[in-house]
Amino acid sequence: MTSDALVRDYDTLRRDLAARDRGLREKVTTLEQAATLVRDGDHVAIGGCTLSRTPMAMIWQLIRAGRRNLTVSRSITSTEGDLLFASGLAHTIVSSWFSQGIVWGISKVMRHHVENGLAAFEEWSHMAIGMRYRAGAMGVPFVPVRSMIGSDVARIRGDQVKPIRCPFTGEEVMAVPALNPNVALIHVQRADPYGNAQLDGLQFMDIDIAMAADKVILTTERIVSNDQIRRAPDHTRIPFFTVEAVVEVPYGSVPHECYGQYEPIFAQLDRYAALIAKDPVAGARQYLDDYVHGPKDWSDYLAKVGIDTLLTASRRGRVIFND
Amino acid sequence: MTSDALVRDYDTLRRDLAARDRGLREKVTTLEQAATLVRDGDHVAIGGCTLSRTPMAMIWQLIRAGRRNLTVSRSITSTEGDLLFASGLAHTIVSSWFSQGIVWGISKVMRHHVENGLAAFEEWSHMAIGMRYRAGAMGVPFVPVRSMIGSDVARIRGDQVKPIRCPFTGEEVMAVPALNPNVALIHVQRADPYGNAQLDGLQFMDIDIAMAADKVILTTERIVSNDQIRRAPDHTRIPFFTVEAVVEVPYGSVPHECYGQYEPIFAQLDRYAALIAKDPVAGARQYLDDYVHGPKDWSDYLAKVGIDTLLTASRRGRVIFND
Amino acid sequence: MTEQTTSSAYTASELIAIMAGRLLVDGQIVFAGVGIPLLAATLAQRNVAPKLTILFEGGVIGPFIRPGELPPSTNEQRCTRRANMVLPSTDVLLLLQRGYVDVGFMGGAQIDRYGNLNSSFIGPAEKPSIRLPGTGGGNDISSLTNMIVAMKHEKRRFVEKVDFITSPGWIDGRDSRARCGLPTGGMWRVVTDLAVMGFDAETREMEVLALHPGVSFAQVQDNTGFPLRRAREVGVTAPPRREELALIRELDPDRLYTA
Amino acid sequence: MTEQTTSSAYTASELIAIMAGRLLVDGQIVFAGVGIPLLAATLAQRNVAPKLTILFEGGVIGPFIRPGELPPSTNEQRCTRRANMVLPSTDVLLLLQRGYVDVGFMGGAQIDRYGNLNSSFIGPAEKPSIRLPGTGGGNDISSLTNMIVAMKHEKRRFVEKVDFITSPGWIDGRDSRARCGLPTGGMWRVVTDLAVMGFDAETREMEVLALHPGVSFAQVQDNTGFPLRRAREVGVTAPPRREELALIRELDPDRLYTA
Repeated sequence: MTSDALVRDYDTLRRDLAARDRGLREKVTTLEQAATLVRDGDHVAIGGCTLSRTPMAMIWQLIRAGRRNLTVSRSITSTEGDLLFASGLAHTIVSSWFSQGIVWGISKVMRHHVENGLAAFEEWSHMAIGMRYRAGAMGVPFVPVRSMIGSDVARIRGDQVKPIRCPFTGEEVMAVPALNPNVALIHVQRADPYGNAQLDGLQFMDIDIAMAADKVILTTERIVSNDQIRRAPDHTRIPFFTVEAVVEVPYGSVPHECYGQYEPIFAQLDRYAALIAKDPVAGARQYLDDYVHGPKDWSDYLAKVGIDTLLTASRRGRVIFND
Repeated sequence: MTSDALVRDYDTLRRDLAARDRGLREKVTTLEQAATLVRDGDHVAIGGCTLSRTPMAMIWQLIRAGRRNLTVSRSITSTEGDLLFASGLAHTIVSSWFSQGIVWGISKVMRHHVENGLAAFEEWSHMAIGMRYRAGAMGVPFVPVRSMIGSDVARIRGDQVKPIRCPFTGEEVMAVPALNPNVALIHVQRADPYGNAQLDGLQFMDIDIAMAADKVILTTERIVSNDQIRRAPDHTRIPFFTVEAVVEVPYGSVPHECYGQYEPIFAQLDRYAALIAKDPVAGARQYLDDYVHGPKDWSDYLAKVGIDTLLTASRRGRVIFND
Repeated sequence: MTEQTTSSAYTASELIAIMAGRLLVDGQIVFAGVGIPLLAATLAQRNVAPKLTILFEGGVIGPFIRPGELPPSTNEQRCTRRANMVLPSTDVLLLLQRGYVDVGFMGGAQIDRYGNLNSSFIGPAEKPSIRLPGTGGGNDISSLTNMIVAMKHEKRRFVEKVDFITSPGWIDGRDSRARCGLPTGGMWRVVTDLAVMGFDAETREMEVLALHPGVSFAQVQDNTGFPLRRAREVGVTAPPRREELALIRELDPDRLYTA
Repeated sequence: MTEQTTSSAYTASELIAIMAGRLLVDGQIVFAGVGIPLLAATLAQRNVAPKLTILFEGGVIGPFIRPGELPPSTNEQRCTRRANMVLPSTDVLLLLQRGYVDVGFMGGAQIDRYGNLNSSFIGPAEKPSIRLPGTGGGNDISSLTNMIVAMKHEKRRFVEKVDFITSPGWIDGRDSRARCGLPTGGMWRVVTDLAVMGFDAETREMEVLALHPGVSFAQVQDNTGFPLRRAREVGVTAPPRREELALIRELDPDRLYTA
């Protein structure tokens, strides 16, 4: 992908995909190895939304690995966006909304970076981002939508959205450009060693992201056998041939939630909010030191979050299945 | 819908939808009552595909009720298409493929009607039909595709498909027009009294059809409680507010299959093929007399098909869950 | 008749939630944000509108939120409790475009005379003094359906012209919204702690429809950064009833959204 | 080396299935029709290409069809046996457009010199002498990926110009396919009971690449309605092996597709 082209041309898109090994093969690996699949400067799409199924362990590993200059896109961006900016991992975040969450107020880290021109928050409407991924997933260069019309959200996008006339009705609608990320990071409840993934509950834009991307790095709460997948193929949501790496990471979304597994770790989110409330730069740096660079591995990070905290979040996560 | 407009204009589409009662209300009714929701001249979309999850009981009831002049669309059309033509129910079938099935050869009934100009088989590519429903489901007047280009399949559609230039890449792709049927007939394994429907296995285009249509008539193998639906909302595929009638019809796809419930009734399909092989007109008329007009109700029809036959088909249908 | 309350008995947020909830009609499909909109919609659902359906941006149709377990956003599992359906977030937004949604219901940071909302930038977009969190689904919702906005009534929030149109209202008034290419929807009601406002059918300027108990028109105008119109008959809303307050407090016992 | 067979030991359909199956490569994603294409792909999968994935138009990724339970079309539950994923049929077709598919593999009713297929009309479309069943996914598949077609070699099927282009091959030859707006895919191989054919890289005319055992070029030409090209070196295919035939017969014991 030429990083300055808004829409990859179809010949290149097809050639890039034809070069991928789509054979049925095992892809189980480690966070460290999976991180090598992301190159500096890539466009990385992040699955989940806000505090849900964020592929936090993979983001955490990419920060540790020192990747730089990523463009990151996500439907809605929460604390992981702060860490992406504060660590220097991403210089641009493409999203419809960016803050820790409504109960914690506006992200001071986002504000610091954007208001001082240190990084960019490129705003699209939620549906427009979804339709950009969907166009990318479908292999068409654009799709028509009926939002982002008449607003400044469209105006500041300049030539990135364009009116288009329907050849049947003559009416004008808005064309949004396809988005084909270089890498998609997606966290799921279950996947097999080939990368066939099942999602419980909220899917967000993950399926479109997987189909649109050049490769998917899948983290999963649990690796199950391919036999289990084949027993209920109508529950598979992401097909193996989109996936390049499968990493088993229990609690891989902490401190965010994973549907049916654990709720957000509110204590940890409050602690983070308190840290950056005083000073977004020093606070974020301290959080990175303590929770990203400090731990010797993901389990060590989880230990710092606290086993009691995790068990409480798990109990809360599972109640969704109690009714 | 003005029946001669290829794409309904957006104001009308929105007004038609705004007028629908989308409140959470019970909609359980009979085949007879549900049939009154279809008016002569309507565009009726049929869910399922080929020999799968065909809403046969509802089609059967519409023939008995003497509806006329329907335009019918379906991804792939099998024996139900023969009956639609032979009964005079439909004058046009919009589909990508139309015959009983590859093992029975070309449909003599379809040939008789089309070659003699008695009815029309309007051919689109399979994906184009799917994307027409999808555009209708999304509320946009067209979507771009990369097939039906350079072929006579596009040429004979005349102004119904049109090239469109991507405003970002400058390349030309094909625009296919939205399709918003007046009625969708869909058969499912389970639905609640409000019309929340779960589908097992192959979905075909049913979700897009449901979202695109003015109303859905749902037939279901089984009505379950709303409580059951709410226990696994991520298994719901069709939301209640698209649905206008829910009819419980066990074996509602016979002689076609219903995933996980029963396989096609091959003996019945062979019998039909033998009947029309001799004379498409007389054979189809006899089949309609014997199996559609003759039985006093759907159970009586099933009795004519034969209980042993149904049990065998059910045993075969359930083996999909045995592995 | 049920017992009424005096204004000292509730917070501004509780008042807004209750007054906004009363605008919903049974059988409607309501695309709701978390916070006040969710509380208001749930209140309506439990009190007078059992056939009302709530949609969440995260991809949820028809949930029943459990009291005391309010979701932190529209995108966590608490949003799906006892829902009828969960679907991809792009597809729940497309329901707006297809026309399945009666009302969009959200909070607002800044609104102008024509009901345009800003949740993106304070100051110029190129060099903002405050970068706000952005549109989320707000732009989609307000482009495609009829809107109710619930917000605090403050002069800095009710401005002559928003710095940035994140979610389009009536744009520049009259038929400018339709001329922009938005033939459907539009700002319908603004509910604050002082009053309920609508928009003149012709000019599309904001107008006061009803004042909350004990509030004067002058008081509303004083807290508004542009001249407000008055409806031909300005009503007075009925004060919150005890059972409305009780339900709000049952739903939000920790006062996460109603402090 | 495994035992070979003589031509009296197999049917034309079995020969076509075996020869076509040999063209598939391990790891490929193959969009297959039922009948010969499915048999051929399954044969390849079991013999030499365990990482090969079959897609069906009905919305199926990676099934393993059970011997003796061949599906009647690509749209019944037998198609989903032991599959990795089931998805809406529109979405499985979109995989072609995105580029995930290596090979499309189907039968053909009528083919011409440039590999265009007709499965719609014999005679003029306005007043056909035979209305055929139509494209199904054929148009989509042949527009968007590299094609293998398996069919009986008969003069009435191999025509100078098809009555109707249902599934585009190389259109009028040379770069006409790309100029039409189809930058990818194209007809790659035609496998019959007489030979394996490809298309000249420049003119895109059909050319014989290999003859089946005991078949002469003249015999192929005699059964073809246009002048065939010969590849620089025309090979001879290895005869079906006993285990290939055994597997075909295990898969289709009732000779539904291989009579």
